[in-house]
Amino acid sequence: MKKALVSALLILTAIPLLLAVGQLPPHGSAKSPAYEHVSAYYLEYGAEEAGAENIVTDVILNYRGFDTNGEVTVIFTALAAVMGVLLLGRESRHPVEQPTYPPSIVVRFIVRLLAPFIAMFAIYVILNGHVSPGGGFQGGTILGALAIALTLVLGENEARRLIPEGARPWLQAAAPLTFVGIGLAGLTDVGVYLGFPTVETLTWVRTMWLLMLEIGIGLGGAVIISSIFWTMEGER
Amino acid sequence: MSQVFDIVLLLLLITCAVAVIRSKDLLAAAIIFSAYSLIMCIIWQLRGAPDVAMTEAAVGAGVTTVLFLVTISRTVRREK
Amino acid sequence: MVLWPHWLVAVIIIPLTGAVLTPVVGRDRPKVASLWSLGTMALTSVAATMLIIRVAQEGPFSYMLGDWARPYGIELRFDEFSASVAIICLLGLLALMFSYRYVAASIHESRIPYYYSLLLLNLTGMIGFVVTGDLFNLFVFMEILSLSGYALVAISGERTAEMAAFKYLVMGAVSSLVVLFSVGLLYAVTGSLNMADISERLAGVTDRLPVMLALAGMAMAFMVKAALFPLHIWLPDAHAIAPSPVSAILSGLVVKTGVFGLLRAYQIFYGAGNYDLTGLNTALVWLGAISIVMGAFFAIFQEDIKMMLAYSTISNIGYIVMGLGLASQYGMIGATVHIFNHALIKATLFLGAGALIHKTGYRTLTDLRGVGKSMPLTCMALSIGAISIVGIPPTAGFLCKWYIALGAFQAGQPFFGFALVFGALFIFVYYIRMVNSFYFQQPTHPEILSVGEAPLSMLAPVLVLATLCLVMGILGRLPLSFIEPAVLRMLGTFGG
Amino acid sequence: MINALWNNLDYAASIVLFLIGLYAVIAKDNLIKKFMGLNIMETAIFAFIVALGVVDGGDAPIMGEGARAPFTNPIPQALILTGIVVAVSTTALALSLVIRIHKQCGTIEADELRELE
Repeated sequence: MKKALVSALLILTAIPLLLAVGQLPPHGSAKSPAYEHVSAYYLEYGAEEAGAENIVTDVILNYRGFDTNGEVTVIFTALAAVMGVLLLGRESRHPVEQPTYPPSIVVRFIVRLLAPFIAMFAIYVILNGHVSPGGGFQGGTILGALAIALTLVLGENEARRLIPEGARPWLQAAAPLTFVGIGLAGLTDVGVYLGFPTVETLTWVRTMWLLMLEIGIGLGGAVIISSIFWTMEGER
Repeated sequence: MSQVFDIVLLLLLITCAVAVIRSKDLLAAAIIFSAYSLIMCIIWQLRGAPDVAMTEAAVGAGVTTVLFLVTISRTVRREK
Repeated sequence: MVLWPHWLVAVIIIPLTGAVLTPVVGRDRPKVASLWSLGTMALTSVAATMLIIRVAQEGPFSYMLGDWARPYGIELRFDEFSASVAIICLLGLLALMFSYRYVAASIHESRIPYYYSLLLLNLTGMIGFVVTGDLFNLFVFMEILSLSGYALVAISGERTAEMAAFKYLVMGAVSSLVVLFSVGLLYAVTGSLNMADISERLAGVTDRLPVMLALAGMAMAFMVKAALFPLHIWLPDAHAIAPSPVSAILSGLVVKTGVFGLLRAYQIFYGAGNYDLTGLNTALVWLGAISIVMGAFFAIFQEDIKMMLAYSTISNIGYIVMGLGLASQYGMIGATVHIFNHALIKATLFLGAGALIHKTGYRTLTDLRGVGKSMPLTCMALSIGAISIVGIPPTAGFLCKWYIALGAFQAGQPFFGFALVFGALFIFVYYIRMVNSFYFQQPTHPEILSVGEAPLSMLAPVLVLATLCLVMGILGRLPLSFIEPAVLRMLGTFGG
Repeated sequence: MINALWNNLDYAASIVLFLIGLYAVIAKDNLIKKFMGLNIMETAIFAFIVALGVVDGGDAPIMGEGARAPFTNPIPQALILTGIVVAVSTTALALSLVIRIHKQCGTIEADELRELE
């Protein structure tokens, strides 16, 4: 009975989807409205007008910077949500049997060996977001993943020391705060929230702001991801 | 030629998705999900979207899988 | 007046900054966190007031972020519908004030800064949702408000709360995804994400199927968010089990964002001019009518006072959606004003119920018998709320329901006018039951007669809201005439 | 229609993935499995939107030396970057709830949880 209902529902969803997709502008066409309207403008003027050679970076940090402002707030919301749901809940009624294996020597050695290189790569990704693929969030996630790997090897207490307790709430809020900061700088300098200077002589300011945004997103992302991991992992 | 490669990748993607759903072992499902994300990431790289591919590799295959693994280690490993 | 043009962005940025700083400021100091969030919200209210003064003076206006011209950057757009920021700020302030004592008693101390942070984020999300003029930005703010909403339901740490939150989360996440899909479809056929621009360009689209699918997807997803009848199953648990100030916000405001999303979709498609929306309108009117009756019907059988209020929300969302679907001038006006008024009334009821639960520790109507003698002010406020929600003349609920009924006649569908009256009768029955058990029945628990009145930080918000219910009943024409030009502009050649 | 789908393989594949995910969300009882299904649905939608921006023979939209037109459409990519972040945020919250539910009820099967209520 349930199976029949589910398959009926799936078929009912599939038919309109397939029909509608059949009427979309053909895949890969350079003549579709999606390609000829706003994005044509971005591709044409983005590199000089918005300050980064990577047009995707232009779009997420400059043209549609407010979306990213919202996006970093979403990650912060996730952190606050995980903290709100997990922090110091009541004692477990059904404790999980936790066999604790110390990680093998191979894992420990490899992680220790690779850690500096991973960190370097992450920083490279963050700082080169405006000229190559990647950017703040990607690099931040790699840093966060490094923190997670180090937690497995060093143990949680050692790894937590990477991010000082006192600075942690500030760092967790780093990404939205950087956005608000740059936004207000734009407000005073250009007269609009998140405005970037477009004057020829001020291009270095623009690049610097873009870089600061990338660093802020990267740092905030890394700290938030590792904090979420630690909070979830600390639940036994 | 590239058309064939595309089709192979897309079929692999669908196979992975089905395997995630069918596997009774949640740990295996999480690992297959990671593979699924990586295939998706290759497809996006081929489609000229390296930024998205990179994010998917870091977030989809990396962080999401880690979160699944933590959850599985804190709850149960087998689906009933 | 340097700030004059910038209030529109300030109204989002202030609560956002306040929210991310709450854990910094309020770590280990729950009282400071509470005061900080109150201060943030007060500042936001100032910005909101400025915006409303401006929209009343000069009509709708925009703010182009980053100084990019219309389709290229993100546009914030403030029109008469966006004046909902007023009610968001008001309820936000009162709920934060109410939380001061309530939260200390019911939430673990280490979670309290995050509680305030999430509540502020939720309000930020809603403010952003109503002022943005960009479809994808709408999605981003929707995610902020939904994500914080799920967490707020679960924050008390009760087992049932967490299960309710998970159910809410799964349905909410699927519906958000459908919204994203619809945004993608609209982008594919128009190449733009700006609502006004999409609206213009939609008129020239020849292949209509993807557009209709996008409309259907958005309608469906927003119906989930608004908890319209067959898609309401997440609502009763989530709203009943959440902490009371959160229930007030969720029931008064968050479900309305679904309705608001529908309103925005309507604006886009009415603006395009050559789309036939009869199918959607019919569906909305019928679903609205069914929601009114079914919500009220289920509410009659609820013992738990907050559960009853939650079902009553479904019923009232039915009124609003029916008014929208009627697509006549009166119906539309009534529906938009009912968004405001229902938020006021439902917040009164939920905060009042929260005060009762906080003081007595009981939550079913049987257990609460006789509480009217020991907490007279709270119970009076609750009674005023009950009268308003039924729609008895001098109160806030009357005029908008009257307008929706008029709208049904104006649209030539008097049947729905009768459905509305019928629903009001049901609602009358269960609120009478509530009032009856407060005042006229022998207490089940004698000790209930000796509990005192709620503390001031709880009583004040409840009384303010109850007063507003009465005042809005008398000044009811004010919001009606305020919203009228926007509705007329939107309906254009359609309807009245 | 078959022809249209053959030319739009990406769209077709993402719809299939969407349905697979939807099936898991509706039919599976295990909460972690449900959420894996939801993640598959999410990536399916992302794949669909990225496919909207593909241009035949298009390069990544990165200007600078050696860059040659046509470039793929940057907007869908930017949207999906945000989308992926939103997806992982939702996942983190959902999985925290799953951990809590398991702690309190000892099971994460929806049918057993329903009996507990």
